Amino acid sequence: MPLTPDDRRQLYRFMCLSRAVEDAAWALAGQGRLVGRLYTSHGQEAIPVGAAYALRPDDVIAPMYRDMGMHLVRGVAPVEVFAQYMGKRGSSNAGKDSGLHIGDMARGIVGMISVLPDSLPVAVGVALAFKLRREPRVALTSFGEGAASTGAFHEAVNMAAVMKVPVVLVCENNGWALSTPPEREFATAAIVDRAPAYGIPGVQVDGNDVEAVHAAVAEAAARARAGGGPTLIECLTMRMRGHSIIDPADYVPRAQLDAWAARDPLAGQRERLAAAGLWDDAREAALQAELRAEVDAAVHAAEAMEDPLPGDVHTGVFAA
Amino acid sequence: MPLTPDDRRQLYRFMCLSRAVEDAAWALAGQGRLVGRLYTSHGQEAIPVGAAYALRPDDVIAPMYRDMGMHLVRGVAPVEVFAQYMGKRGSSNAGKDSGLHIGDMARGIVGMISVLPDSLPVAVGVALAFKLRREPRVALTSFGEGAASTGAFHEAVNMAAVMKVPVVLVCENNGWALSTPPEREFATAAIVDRAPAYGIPGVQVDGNDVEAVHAAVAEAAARARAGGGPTLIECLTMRMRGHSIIDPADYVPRAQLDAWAARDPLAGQRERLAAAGLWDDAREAALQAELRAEVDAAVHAAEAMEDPLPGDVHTGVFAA
Amino acid sequence: MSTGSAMRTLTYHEAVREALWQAMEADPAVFLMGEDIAAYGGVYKVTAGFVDRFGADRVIDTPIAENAIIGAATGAALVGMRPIAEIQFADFIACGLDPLVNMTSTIHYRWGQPVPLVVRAPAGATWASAGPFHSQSPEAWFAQIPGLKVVMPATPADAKGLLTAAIRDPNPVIVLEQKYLYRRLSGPVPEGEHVVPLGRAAVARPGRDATVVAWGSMAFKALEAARMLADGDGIDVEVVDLRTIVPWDRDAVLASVARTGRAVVVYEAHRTAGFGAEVAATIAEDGFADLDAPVVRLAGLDTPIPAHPVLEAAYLPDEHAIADALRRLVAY
Amino acid sequence: MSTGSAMRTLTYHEAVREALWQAMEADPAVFLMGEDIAAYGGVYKVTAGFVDRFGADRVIDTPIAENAIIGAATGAALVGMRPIAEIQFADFIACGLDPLVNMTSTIHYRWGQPVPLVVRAPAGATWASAGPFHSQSPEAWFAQIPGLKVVMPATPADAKGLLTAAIRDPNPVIVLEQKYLYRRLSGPVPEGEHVVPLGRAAVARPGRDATVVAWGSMAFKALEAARMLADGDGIDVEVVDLRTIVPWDRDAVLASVARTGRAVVVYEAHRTAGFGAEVAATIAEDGFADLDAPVVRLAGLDTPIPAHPVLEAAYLPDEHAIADALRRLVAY
Ligand SMILES: Cc1ncc(C[n+]2csc(CCOP(=O)(O)OP(=O)(O)O)c2C)c(N)n1
Ligand SMILES: Cc1ncc(C[n+]2csc(CCOP(=O)(O)OP(=O)(O)O)c2C)c(N)n1
Ligand SMILES: [Mg+2]
Ligand SMILES: [Mg+2]
Repeated sequence: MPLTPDDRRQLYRFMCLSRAVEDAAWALAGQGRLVGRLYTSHGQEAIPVGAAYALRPDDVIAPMYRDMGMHLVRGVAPVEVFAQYMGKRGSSNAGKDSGLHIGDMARGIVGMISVLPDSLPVAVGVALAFKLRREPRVALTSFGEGAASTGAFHEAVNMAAVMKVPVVLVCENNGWALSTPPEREFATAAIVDRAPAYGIPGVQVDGNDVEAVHAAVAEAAARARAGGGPTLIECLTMRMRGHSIIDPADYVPRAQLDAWAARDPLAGQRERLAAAGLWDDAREAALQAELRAEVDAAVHAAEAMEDPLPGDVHTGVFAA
Repeated sequence: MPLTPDDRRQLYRFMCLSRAVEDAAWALAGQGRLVGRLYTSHGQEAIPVGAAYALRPDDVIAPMYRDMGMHLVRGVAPVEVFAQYMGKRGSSNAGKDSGLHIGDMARGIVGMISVLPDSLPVAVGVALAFKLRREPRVALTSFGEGAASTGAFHEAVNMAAVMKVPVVLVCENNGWALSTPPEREFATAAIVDRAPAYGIPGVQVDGNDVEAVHAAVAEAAARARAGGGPTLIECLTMRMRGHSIIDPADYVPRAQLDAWAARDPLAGQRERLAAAGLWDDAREAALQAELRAEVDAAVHAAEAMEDPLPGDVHTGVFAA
Repeated sequence: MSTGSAMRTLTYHEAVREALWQAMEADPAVFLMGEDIAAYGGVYKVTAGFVDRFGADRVIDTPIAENAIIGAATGAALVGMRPIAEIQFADFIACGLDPLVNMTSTIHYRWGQPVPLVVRAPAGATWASAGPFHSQSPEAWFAQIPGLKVVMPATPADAKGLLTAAIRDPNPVIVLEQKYLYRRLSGPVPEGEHVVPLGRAAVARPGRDATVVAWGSMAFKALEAARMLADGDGIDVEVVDLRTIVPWDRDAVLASVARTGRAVVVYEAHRTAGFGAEVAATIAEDGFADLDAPVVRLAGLDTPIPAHPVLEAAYLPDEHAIADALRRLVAY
Repeated sequence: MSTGSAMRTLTYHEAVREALWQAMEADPAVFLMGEDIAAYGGVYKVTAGFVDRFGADRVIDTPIAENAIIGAATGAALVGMRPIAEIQFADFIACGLDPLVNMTSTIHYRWGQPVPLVVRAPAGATWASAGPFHSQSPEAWFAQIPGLKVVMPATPADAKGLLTAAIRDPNPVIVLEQKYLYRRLSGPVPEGEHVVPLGRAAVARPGRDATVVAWGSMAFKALEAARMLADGDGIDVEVVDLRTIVPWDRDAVLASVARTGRAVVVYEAHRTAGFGAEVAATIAEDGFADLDAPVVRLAGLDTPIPAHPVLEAAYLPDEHAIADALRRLVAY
């Protein structure tokens, strides 16, 4: 199914919404109004948006901590994001955990943890369940190129390959693992070079091209759904902010940032839409105004929510 | 340095010694005279012997539990092996551990543990030390094809590749991981297919050809010594006994055993030596008589050794 | 808690098999995954024959990958399955500890999703030279991590009943099967459905003079010691078999100590920071007024678990050591 | 134990840096490995500037691979190096637990080879929303494993002196640095060589009415509580800072309890099966005759460590909770 004009505008809209939410979050974090540390997808928005948009509603995602766009595409509202970031009582984690660790199986979202890349084996297990039950559903998980150095990555990808489970493995290679560049994480040119080692298809895409990401994931998901097993997709991108809000990222060369700034995924999609006659300044102005309003309202609504009560600490360790 | 006629006979002799020691151990285990479980290298002798013979005395080995031949080549005497197998007070593990978990840094032997493949990262660290100190030494470690499914394998091989440390990685692909065949451990044709995924050279050799194993390890060790980093060597072989002495291995197809029985590494080397005029029946008879005597004497000497005393349990938890 | 409860004598091993078999028959969401569990039937043959009955989709041989086994089982549990993961030896749980203690155990607390997962592992020393890497009893690690339940059955009936309860529990439950008892211990086991609720200790033997709190293989040894003392010394010992380590039955333990005034806590894991420290500390704090003597601990040594039988015997508490400790305690 | 011991006031963080720096200067076998420790200087900037002085061969950035970090550091230690491995947060030790508890800890017992390895990790909660995966105190896990030493310094002087001792020790030593104290706590630290022997507790404050046994951040909080009680309640509390968890100083603790007759054990790890259970159980067993009241434990809750400040505060014992426990105990 090729993307309709509407789809293509939706992809752009979700990236803009992601950027707007994260810009606001960045400002709030700077003012000390969030709980815990903030990690954002600035510059990488095309990956979570393009990937999640290629899935069906009953597919399951097991995202990484930068994947704002995946949550938005799955229907997580900005107010939910801010409530979560503020640790509000009514948020997904109810203040017990923080960051983008939102979990909600009703919307097919596996809530991540900080340990890298622990959602990956979990996604393989979700996919295994789909396979055992012969359901035409897929699981998609994402992780950084640095996380691919871990044993958990290897065990999970290998198991997925051996069991041929319907999982899509999205590596967001953003040039840095905190302060560590790829050449100190692996001795090959790319993460996708590992696909043959597991006997699975691998594809490398421009991670700043949302339609390319979408196409790659759609193809991988279709293959998985048809019983073709896992695919490793490496999306090349660049982390345009520090690792987290407290990281000034002095170690990143200016030239690298400049080169990638010229390839902003939002601008790229906007220009492509405009060239196709699907976008213009009026639509842009309207969208930005709409997003500003939506985000402002969401921030206010979240801030008005109740904080956790001390006694909440005791609840929920076990399911009853 | 090509192998001299003497070297080639030595390789044969070590394989025969390994077989003789393990045949004796098998019989002793069957009579309940050993401590713990017995795992042997029956059918795989060419790998540990060929690999260890390619090293220098100040290189370090971190072998796996079937590598009788490595120990013998490093100078571990049969009496030491039997004493260890019997858990004697004067053995390497003094009865505190069992099996081929002999450790002795004076002879460059890292004592393994049961958890797979925990000697691998340790060998990488040994090699790292050599690199940091600019010593022309290498570390060699071995592991089964099943153990290559573990996260420890991935982390260690990847780290070795990134740091370009002088380590030789020997995979003994013997067709089975306990009862699990390779196709349920990995979805590629071979373990060596993983070498490109780490950006290191990989080579597959006939693991039943001791001279081929020797050549591959010698080349890898030379490369490592020269700063060329790790090499992954996959040795194709077959486990000709059960996983351990208590495993009847009903799950192994008869035809697979028969095919490999025709390719016994000892017979192969003997025929090759004979064809080159380096071996004859008289030498063979003398060797077998000598080995029988050596092994018999070793068993008796080991059995005469003192058992551990109950109070020994308390000693040695910490170095003073 | 038992229906159709005709009793037969089964070994501990048969009881575990029966719990698994009945759960597989009853609930298509239940499946098994682990190393060498299908054709081979597991290293202790607990699942021998299962793949023939239930097929390779429900009895899944995995690669050697403890982290992925636990992680993947967790994922399957999130979408409605009831996975039972076998770790070949409890010692190797260390290789998959991270997903268990960081991911699996925290999911319900963090976002309210139940994780109905069972991890089975043969645990404990064998009095047969299994050595440092096939003998461990890691229950204290899991007890230190909120969100994981832990059971250590000590009888065939409990092996069946606690495993059944574990499979039905909406939380991750670690079942440390006592490999020492697999084929050594037989006892009556109800034929039909049999559920032993998690979190309840059993008074395995009532007594007046002192309480032994034990679990797993040591509950078995404690009963032997109690019989020795009853026969030879006229000392009447109460044996409380904890059965569940998390959540553990504080009330039952404190009630017993209130009756006897004396307590010995016995466990085969390393003494320092073993779960027995928790039991002893709790008795000392909440049962202080009841105590006529110090709470004594008897445990494995603070050494790796040695292989040679002479050393293994020196490492492990046995019925004689337990009896001696009780004699001293009663004389205090 | 200190030479050239001109005293300066340093933060805990500066004291750790100084110990590392001096060890690197003194012994070419010492090197550092870990994630983001070179150019970045580590997430807590403990090793900032080290790579410029000592070079990339001695300050090694690794891939994200905790298992290989610990395994490789062990290998380097076997051939004469003195590696210091940094785990970015103590929580992530779970990913490298297997080599530590199975390989590294057992080598000397099994074949007599010393393993002079230090594993440093920032540990503990922060009272600043670090959440479930950046707040843990895993000391009880390691205490349950024979062959590993564990230290948890609570003062700048001990941060330097215990780390120096750890680096010189021929055994694997895990140093759980208290990230709560890194920049919050200053104190006098000897300028030159400064070694605090492993295994000796410190009486951080002498007192007559009750003993608090604590370590790490809780030793700091206990001192605050003791000051509050001295000023406001006229209660004279002795604070014993354990400093080393393995081997721990039983004698010092028992001697203090013999003087005061009352003990509170305070730790921030989860209460159940935390190391405080070991301390409390030991006092209850070996100090029974000295006790005028039950041994009380005060600890983190049996829940994951929550992120929101309201919840984190509810999770953690603080000086007020410690003071309350002491008031109750003294009134017992
Ligand atoms: C097992 C583990 N080790 C270390 C960390 C600390 N850590 C958090 S993010 C990060 C870098 C991750 O880099 P990458 O996977 O490339 O993702 P990116 O942040 O670049 O998106 C590190 C080392 C962790 N969370 N988990
Ligand atoms: C981490 C871990 N998991 C499981 C085991 C149990 N186990 C011991 S040997 C073995 C099979 C190993 O197969 P392979 O690596 O191919 O070596 P082989 O025995 O064939 O030489 C297994 C599963 C173990 N020792 N360590
Ligand atoms: Mg990255
Ligand atoms: Mg094999």
